[in-house]
Amino acid sequence: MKFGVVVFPGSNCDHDCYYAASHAAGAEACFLWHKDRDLKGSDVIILPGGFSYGDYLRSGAMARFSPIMEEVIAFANRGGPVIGICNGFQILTESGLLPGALMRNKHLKFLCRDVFLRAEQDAGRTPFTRNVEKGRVLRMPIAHNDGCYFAEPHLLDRLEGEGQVIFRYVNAAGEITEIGNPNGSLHAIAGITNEKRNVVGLMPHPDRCAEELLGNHDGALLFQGVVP
Amino acid sequence: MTNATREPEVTAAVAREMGVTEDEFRRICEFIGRTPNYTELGMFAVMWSEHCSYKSSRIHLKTFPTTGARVLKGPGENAGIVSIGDGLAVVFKMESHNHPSFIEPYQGAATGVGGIMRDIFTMGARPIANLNSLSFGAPDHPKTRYLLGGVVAGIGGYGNCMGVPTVGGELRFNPAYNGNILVNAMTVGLVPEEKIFLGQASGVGNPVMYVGSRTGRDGIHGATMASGEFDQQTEEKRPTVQVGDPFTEKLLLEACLEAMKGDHIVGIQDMGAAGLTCSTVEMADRGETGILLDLDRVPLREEGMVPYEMMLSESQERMLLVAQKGHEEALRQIFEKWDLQCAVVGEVTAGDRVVVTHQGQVVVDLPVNPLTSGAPLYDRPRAEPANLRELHDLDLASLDAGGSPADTLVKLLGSPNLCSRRWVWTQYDHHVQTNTVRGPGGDAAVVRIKGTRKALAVTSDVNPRLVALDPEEGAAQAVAEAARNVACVGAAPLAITDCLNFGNPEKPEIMWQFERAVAGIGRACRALGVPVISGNVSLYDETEAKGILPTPTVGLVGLIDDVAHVGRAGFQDEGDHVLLLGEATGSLAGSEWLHVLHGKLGGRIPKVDLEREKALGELLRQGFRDGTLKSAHDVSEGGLAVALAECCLLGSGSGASIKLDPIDRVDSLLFGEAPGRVIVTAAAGAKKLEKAAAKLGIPFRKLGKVGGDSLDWKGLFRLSVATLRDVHEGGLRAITGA
Amino acid sequence: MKAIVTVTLKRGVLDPQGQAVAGGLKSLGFDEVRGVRVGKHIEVELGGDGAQARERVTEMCKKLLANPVIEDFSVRLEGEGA
Amino acid sequence: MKAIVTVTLKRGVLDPQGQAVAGGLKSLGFDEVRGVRVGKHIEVELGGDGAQARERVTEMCKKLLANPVIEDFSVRLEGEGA
Ligand SMILES: Nc1ncnc2c1ncn2[C@@H]1O[C@H](COP(=O)(O)OP(=O)(O)O)[C@@H](O)[C@H]1O
Ligand SMILES: [Mg+2]
Repeated sequence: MKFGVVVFPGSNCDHDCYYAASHAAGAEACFLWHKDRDLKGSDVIILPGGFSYGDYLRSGAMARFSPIMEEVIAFANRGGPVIGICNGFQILTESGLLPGALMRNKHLKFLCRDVFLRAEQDAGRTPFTRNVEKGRVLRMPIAHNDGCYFAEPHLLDRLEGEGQVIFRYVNAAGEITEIGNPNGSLHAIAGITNEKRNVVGLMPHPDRCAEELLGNHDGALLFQGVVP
Repeated sequence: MTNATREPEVTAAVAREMGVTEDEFRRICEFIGRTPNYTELGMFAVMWSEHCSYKSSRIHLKTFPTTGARVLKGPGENAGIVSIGDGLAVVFKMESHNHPSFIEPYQGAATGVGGIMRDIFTMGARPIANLNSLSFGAPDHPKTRYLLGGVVAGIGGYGNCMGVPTVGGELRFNPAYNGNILVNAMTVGLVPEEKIFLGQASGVGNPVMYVGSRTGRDGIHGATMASGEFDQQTEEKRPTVQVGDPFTEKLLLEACLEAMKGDHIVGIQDMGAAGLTCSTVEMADRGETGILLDLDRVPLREEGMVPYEMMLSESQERMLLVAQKGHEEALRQIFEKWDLQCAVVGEVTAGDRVVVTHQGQVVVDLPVNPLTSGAPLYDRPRAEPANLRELHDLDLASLDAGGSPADTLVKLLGSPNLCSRRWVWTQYDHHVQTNTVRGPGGDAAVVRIKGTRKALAVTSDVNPRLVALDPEEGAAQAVAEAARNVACVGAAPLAITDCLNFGNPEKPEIMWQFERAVAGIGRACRALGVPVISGNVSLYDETEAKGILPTPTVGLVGLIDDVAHVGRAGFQDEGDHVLLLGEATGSLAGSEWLHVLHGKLGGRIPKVDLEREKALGELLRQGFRDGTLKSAHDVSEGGLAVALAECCLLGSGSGASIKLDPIDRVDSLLFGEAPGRVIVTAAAGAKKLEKAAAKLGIPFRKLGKVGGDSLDWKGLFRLSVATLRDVHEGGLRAITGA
Repeated sequence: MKAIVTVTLKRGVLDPQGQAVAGGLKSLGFDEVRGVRVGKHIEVELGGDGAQARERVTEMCKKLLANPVIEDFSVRLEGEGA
Repeated sequence: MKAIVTVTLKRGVLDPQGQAVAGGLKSLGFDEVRGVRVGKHIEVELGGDGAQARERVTEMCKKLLANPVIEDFSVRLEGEGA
């Protein structure tokens, strides 16, 4: 089992994802350079967080044109598991692998803090959520400027109808509240999947909470889930 | 010598415009045996500016203790380095970006952070933590909200994009900073000992290479601006502010670290203040070589730039390096891989001259030494400020309590200097790199070192009010507090860096403060066995003759041998004993109580017992190592009552019941301040701790027990933890509007 | 030649930045402000002979400069009216 | 009535965003791109009778919308040419 972590110019959670994949999931991991076209036999692709291309113009807008992304898109279309975390989620929406868009946080500030997420689908709905049963509340850190999920109403209806909303922002008790939603995302959406359910994007960072030493290992569930 | 571009003729008046005094101008002419041309004069002006030459401060800085068993590099390099074992070393330094941040808060602060990080990775170290110490004017001053918002966003904007966690710092408000805010940024990096790089040229014939961003007309004369007192003309100097590009710096970081893996690089130095001039001259100086520079090969962003502009440009995100001859192509490939500029712009020469050519003609030909060690050295006159006696004589006894203890605690806990800084640090990514074991909010932050059991504790500290009342003592206490803060998470202090922010050194009172503060830092460092390995001086922090409070910021890095023994600040479990190490009663002199309730600064501050501080540190570390201690929190501004409230807020949510009767006035017990005090909690280990404290001569007192949902000080006040939280969290709202 | 691209948020997409600016202006005493929308102004300097410049820049917008999920764009070549 | 404010970086001030966009466009095959500058396009909806609108909006720019240290601005009232 091998994780491929894509390195875009400006990625800064590439090492964190590599570390989480190898330590929390005990899997092999490798870096995939954005100018290359070789997925090096990876079984799972991670698009890590950071500021690809400085987040200039729009977060994730330029990264999607990297040569490696053509391969990632083909891999995803073949049904390969892909997860985009934070900036990686933004890249997934910009590249059309996931629907919608991520816009400026409602308070217009970069926000770094813990949030609570509620799993919205049955365990195993996606390869990454095999260990997360529906209704379970996870704690995870966020750190982003542009995490406000937006989609047109008809698209939102479809996402909800098809069970593509994976995680929602909630409070500690698992309820959807204004304060629990840190960035103003529509329907408090924190993470979604595609129709085929092999591609997952989420704004919070499972890579930053995959170890007891850091006070939280809820994030390890996602890395471990994808390893059979 | 000929000059291709027509430059203004050089006279003493032109020199004065560049900030070079008549006397200095004469010395320059003597040194080089002729009148310098305009570009050469510009180079002298920046190299001899206060910012680059330390001409007013150098003789005092020499008194710092700078050596120690662990010190690999002390002051004199881009940053200092200490060994932490396992073949690893820590690199750190603090730097000011005060004036630029006042003019353009976002970009000023951002480029300050960018600059200090370059100082760290130019030595081969990956930056692993950032801190920032910020001082703003009065909370209700019309510019404060704008400046605070811009500075915090700028620090976050740069550090977040770089992927370096900002884990700590300070924030204070005082009307003394109305016209001169302070933005001091510190970066800590990690480097394998055998991979340390120095800013040094060597090997005649080796190519000099330029990497990073192109050169534009940014911040020309920025370094001299940072050394000049503010006046009405500041507005006109505005274009000297640079725009930062953290994205390019992130690429530069990765490219440099990759290039450093091989044996391509002989020496490397960032281009910060005074850009190409400073990096060229300093590298030649350290390597005792000459350098030949061809400006036609410098990557430019704008057309028509003249040598003066190229030599003085402060465009960001650039580095100058000396490569091993024959490795140019290998380096070019690495920098191109990261989409960065890379050009051979000169070579190392025998001799001691910096020679610069442009369009085939020599435009600069200067001996290195006069530019560096030839800079003037001033022993400026010093005099104790006339009003100091008056400040000391403030009659504290006559001041009333100003309300019930509960009211006063609420007032203090929600006051601008003591309330929660969450609004600030939630704008900083403090988790990236997944090493942050203790983030912002406590006494010191802790980052673990992957691949080892070790962790580093980092903090920055100074209480400028104490320094104003007694510069020597106040500065010594800044060091003591920093050491105490890292001890509260179980770390032993390794070394400090400092950023000395003062007013106009040409005023004897300011120079007196400066010299006394340096002496105080030196004394404390010697007593605690903590060397000074790097630092920065920012003078002329003054607007229209109004100076700031003397602010010698101390940045300290401590080591924890086993990350399993990291301490925490907040109350943990019901029933734990709440204990005080150190004296029970503090002083109201220079206290937050005096500032908030009476708007005053005065009194005689209590002295720090450095021997006892050292013992206290040992006691705390031992307590965390053997599991006796469950928490430790420094008692600083706001005194015992505020510290206890913080213990409630930083922990599991438990309150505490406290019983301790005042000996004299209640305010001194609750809100008085003094060094050497820590609130700790322990369960069964309390007995053992008492014995250990007695052996070390540290006062030990039982205050009460953890428990309940309020902080209940018998007979004095009782406030629910929820109330304390509301007050503490809401304090900045009035300033930030959020 | 130069092309000016204006990228604006689609009608119906919330613009918190515009709201914040409007609030800021009002608090400065500009009571006549009814609303603010913030978009991007992108100047693209083009080499070549400029033939098909409009189509090329429109192409740039579709591919990169604007995100059709949330944004509209317009292209103006320098020298043309607004 | 509506006023359109364009805020651009001063000539000579580094525009990292513009640089990155230019790089992006070139790598997409738009070889004719010589350079890109990115600024802000701000639409201000104004109530009242619109007298002195130009002066008022200019005032807004000076006070809030533009940062004179690094930015220039221009104001256009809707209906006017560019
Ligand atoms: N207050 C100080 N204490 C100790 N060392 C200092 C102090 N100020 C400056 N230094 C040292 O002097 C050298 C030059 O500092 P500086 O000019 O600020 O560096 P840079 O060229 O990176 O801006 C550095 O090694 C710095 O650590
Ligand atoms: Mg330096």
